[in-house]
Amino acid sequence: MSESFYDEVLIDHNLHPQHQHALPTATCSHAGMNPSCGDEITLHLELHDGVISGGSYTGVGCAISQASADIMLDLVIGRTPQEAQHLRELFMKMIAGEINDDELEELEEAGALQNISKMPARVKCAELGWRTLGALLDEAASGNIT
Amino acid sequence: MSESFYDEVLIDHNLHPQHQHALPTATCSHAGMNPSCGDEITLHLELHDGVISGGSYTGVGCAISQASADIMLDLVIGRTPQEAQHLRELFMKMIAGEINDDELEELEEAGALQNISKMPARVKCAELGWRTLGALLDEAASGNIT
Amino acid sequence: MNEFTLKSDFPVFTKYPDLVYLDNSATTQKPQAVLNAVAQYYESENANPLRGLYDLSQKATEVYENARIAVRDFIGASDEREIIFTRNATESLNLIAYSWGKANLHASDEILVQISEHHSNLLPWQHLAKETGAVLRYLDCYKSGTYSLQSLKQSLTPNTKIFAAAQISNVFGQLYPIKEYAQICHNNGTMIICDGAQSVPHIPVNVQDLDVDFLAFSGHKMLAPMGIGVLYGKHALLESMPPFLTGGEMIEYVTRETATYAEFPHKFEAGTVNAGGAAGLHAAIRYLNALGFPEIQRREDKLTALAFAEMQKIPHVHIIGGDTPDAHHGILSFTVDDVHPHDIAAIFNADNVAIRAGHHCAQPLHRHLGIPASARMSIAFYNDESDIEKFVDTLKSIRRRMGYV
Amino acid sequence: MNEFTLKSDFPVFTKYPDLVYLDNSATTQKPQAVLNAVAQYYESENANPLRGLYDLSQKATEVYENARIAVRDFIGASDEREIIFTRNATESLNLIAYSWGKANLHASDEILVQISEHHSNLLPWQHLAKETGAVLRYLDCYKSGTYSLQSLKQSLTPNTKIFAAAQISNVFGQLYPIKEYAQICHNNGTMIICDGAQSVPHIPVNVQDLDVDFLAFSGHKMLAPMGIGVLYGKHALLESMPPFLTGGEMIEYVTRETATYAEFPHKFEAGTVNAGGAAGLHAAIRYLNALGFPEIQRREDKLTALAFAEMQKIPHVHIIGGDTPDAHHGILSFTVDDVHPHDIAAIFNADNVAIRAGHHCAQPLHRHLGIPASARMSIAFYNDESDIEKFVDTLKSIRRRMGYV
Ligand SMILES: Cc1ncc(COP(=O)(O)O)c(C=O)c1O
Ligand SMILES: Cc1ncc(COP(=O)(O)O)c(C=O)c1O
Repeated sequence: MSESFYDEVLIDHNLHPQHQHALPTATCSHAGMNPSCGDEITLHLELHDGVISGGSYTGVGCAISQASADIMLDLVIGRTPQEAQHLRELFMKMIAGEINDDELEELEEAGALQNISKMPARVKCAELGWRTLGALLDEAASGNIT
Repeated sequence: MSESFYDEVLIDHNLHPQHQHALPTATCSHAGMNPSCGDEITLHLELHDGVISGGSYTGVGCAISQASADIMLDLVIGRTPQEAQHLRELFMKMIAGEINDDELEELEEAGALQNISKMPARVKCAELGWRTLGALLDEAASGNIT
Repeated sequence: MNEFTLKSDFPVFTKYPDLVYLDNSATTQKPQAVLNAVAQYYESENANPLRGLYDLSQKATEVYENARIAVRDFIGASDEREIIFTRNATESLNLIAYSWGKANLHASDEILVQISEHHSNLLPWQHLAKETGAVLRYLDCYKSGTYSLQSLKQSLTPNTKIFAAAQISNVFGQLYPIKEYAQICHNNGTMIICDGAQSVPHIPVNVQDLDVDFLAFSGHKMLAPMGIGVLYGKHALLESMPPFLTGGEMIEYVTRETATYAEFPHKFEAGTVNAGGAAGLHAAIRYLNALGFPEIQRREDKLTALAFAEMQKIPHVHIIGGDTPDAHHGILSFTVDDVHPHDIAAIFNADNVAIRAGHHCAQPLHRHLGIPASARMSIAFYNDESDIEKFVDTLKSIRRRMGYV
Repeated sequence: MNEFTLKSDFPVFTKYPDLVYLDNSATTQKPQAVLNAVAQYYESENANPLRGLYDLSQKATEVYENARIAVRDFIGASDEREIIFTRNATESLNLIAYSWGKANLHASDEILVQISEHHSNLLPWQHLAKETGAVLRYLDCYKSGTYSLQSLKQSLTPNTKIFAAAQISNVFGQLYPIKEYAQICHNNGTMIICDGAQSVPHIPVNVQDLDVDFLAFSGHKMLAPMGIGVLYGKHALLESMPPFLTGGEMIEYVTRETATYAEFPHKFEAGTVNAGGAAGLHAAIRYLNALGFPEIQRREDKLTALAFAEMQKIPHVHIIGGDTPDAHHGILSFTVDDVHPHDIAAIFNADNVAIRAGHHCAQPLHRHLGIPASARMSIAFYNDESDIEKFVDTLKSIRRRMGYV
């Protein structure tokens, strides 16, 4: 990999995360982890009237997992769960190297993680937030809110 | 190894063994085997007045184990157990490549097996009769005759 | 492809131009392409894989995982995670016995084994039976080396949990109808474990078509280096099995008291893996694929037929097993009247012909056949007609050289 | 010997002249001499060993058994039969647990393990404890990576059957007083199992002097190819132990119902052995002997001291374990404030420096130390001062490159 990997976007979200805090108003939470790295993230969402009206994460992990989760929350807050799931799919597509330019644009800052696919050992870090989001939304949809 | 290995002496003892038969007059017997080859030999001796007055072997095995046992019996019949043990030691020395010319002469026809040391997988075949003899004489000496 | 050029791919025949190597069932020689792949791995891709936090380690991981994918395709598995790298077929079979076996077998359960099995596909079951109180039963074969499907059906009871069978016998060379075996076993709720040590190198094997539950084989019998083998297992079985060896690289979380394990296949690959061996196995598969099984079989079948025909003409020589060459798949075990197999092998060696003698790790079979031991010549595609001629010449001379007229 | 010429013995550094390889504890690179020995084996000595009925097989047997003798001498064993070839240290340790452990451990027996152990010298005991009902206890270390002999003595009870300890920790680099451990253990009737994975490649080890009951190590961490490892065991122990893996090459007689086994070491080497790997390990030992441990240690100690001194000067960098360089034996694990070890390793990689990050297969130790993970650089004798300089340069830049001032 090249050093450019830790670019401004990533470093900024890692150093100054907007969404890393507890969320007393959360309607649902879900913990995700990445055994090979030791990354652990708990995602908290506030779901109201079919919209993700708020969100945050807590936990520890590498810069990639933290920044990726922070960027993700920037993107999905204010969207419907369906839209969020769509973005999750796009993100996975991007990591798999199968995304087109229009789709990449939809991902906005999350596109900064495109090159992670060259470092397979770190892919799971980048995906952690998104995988946790997917699991949480699936649970919420099926009524199993925890 | 070279073909000369199966020389006249060996082939003759294998084809026309003098001592391969039962021995009703035996005073002691001992079975030896060589798991890697499947060789099995039972040695029968007639011990009278401190002399090996007769002997034979029964069993199955390769030409080397059979001929070696037959040659051995030629050598030890008529000798004392001490002399037989001495010859056994010389034989082992020969196989280990540590024998001198005088000693080799003592072994008479058993010297035909000198080159077996080049074929380590077959060493145990050549030694089988001698090892069984050693065990049998040790037992006899300690009074544990079977 | 020219009929006589393949030996030049194998450095051992350059080194020993007069060597007639006919012990291919024991282990094969290695082509330059395999040696090069191993060297290339250590020269430019070597690191501890599966911890890929830097480029070289990432390369090592790719070499290792690409080999897994190559094995998957070679044996027609649907999922590369069904491929576990082991040391050899023996370890693969022990892994099943220790992991699946100890977790699933109980007293009064039964294990059925072909009597012709290699010790490596027999002792793990004998050991497992002793440990669990299960009963070990044998399916007996005819002198021809074949089994009756009827007697397989009759030998299976509601308690039979495992049937263990080689696809090709290392003594007879007989090819067994594994696909039919699998159907019969599965109808009875019995798992079928296939020992592919002698088949995978010589015929196309497709685990999905055969529908076996497990398949074990060794790299070193199919041009790869020693020290790398394979266990294929069906997804659902591997998923349910406890680990066998424990240690580094196969865990998720470890605490003082307990541990959770990685997903298969890594769960079964404890400690630093043999990526260099996997690189060699991958190159071996590439070589075999490039030549192609139609060509491999054409060559081996032709040489088998030639040797079989000549051997049949020699008085006092008796081929063990089937009485047509196509029952032998390159493996011809035999006896010579009045000459012990070890003496036979020694005389062959004096003529620079490498064959094997003994029980070929199949003592119960030899006892069943009523012979203490046998000699065996076994063919690979790189052998040629002159190898067979030299073999036959020596075979003809054996009794004379042992003093018989 | 010229201080800077050794890298030319290692083809990987010719291929990648800019590579700074500092992950030697995970696996070492291989010198040309080792690659040549492996190639030579396959070019002119390859056959199935231990069935030596023809010249080539005899050669293979000699290569394999000569490697055993070389290992015997390398670790100061008195009898080559005490050397068992395995796949890696992990398999060696599992062999003890499965064979000696299952036969000798009972409920209420105790196993004591250093908390700093690698998972490979911890999970087999955790697993064995679960299987037998024995109790697994830990000896806790200080932050310095050391243990108190007093607390070892106090932790041993009349029921303690096994004490498992690495000679050198793969996280701290600390060298433990195995000889004293052995005395204390033996006075208590406790067996001592030494994990030599990190010591045998770097310091002279003599099993008779240490008086350990078992010693396990891996070839790939000491210049040899992957896929070959060693278990040393005392004569009397190996003699009494039941086999572990069963199959070809390790038997005497096999019947339908039961089997008798070959003598050790063959009893523990089931299936076709890795003679090619043994040839490589032998060449690795020759290389290490030619260089000599005084020189190996001189080089490694010097580089360790250099790296240690520079790292100590860098703010926000914390070395784990002892606070003098001679407590580290070439292994320097560290953290950088606010930067996750995986990010540290990624930045090093961008600068072509290969180091490791994570829990180094020692999760319980990291939890004991209260850190989730760490980064680790580890030195071999072929590293040079410029490697250390590049390492230090990158280390200095890490926090800045992660956005800290
Ligand atoms: C101290 C220690 N023990 C055991 C091992 C396991 O070695 P291997 O993975 O070669 O089995 C390692 C290395 O990974 C180690 O550092
Ligand atoms: C039919 C069969 N099964 C199993 C084995 C064992 O293979 P390995 O010794 O490579 O484990 C062999 C070869 O020795 C064999 O011929």
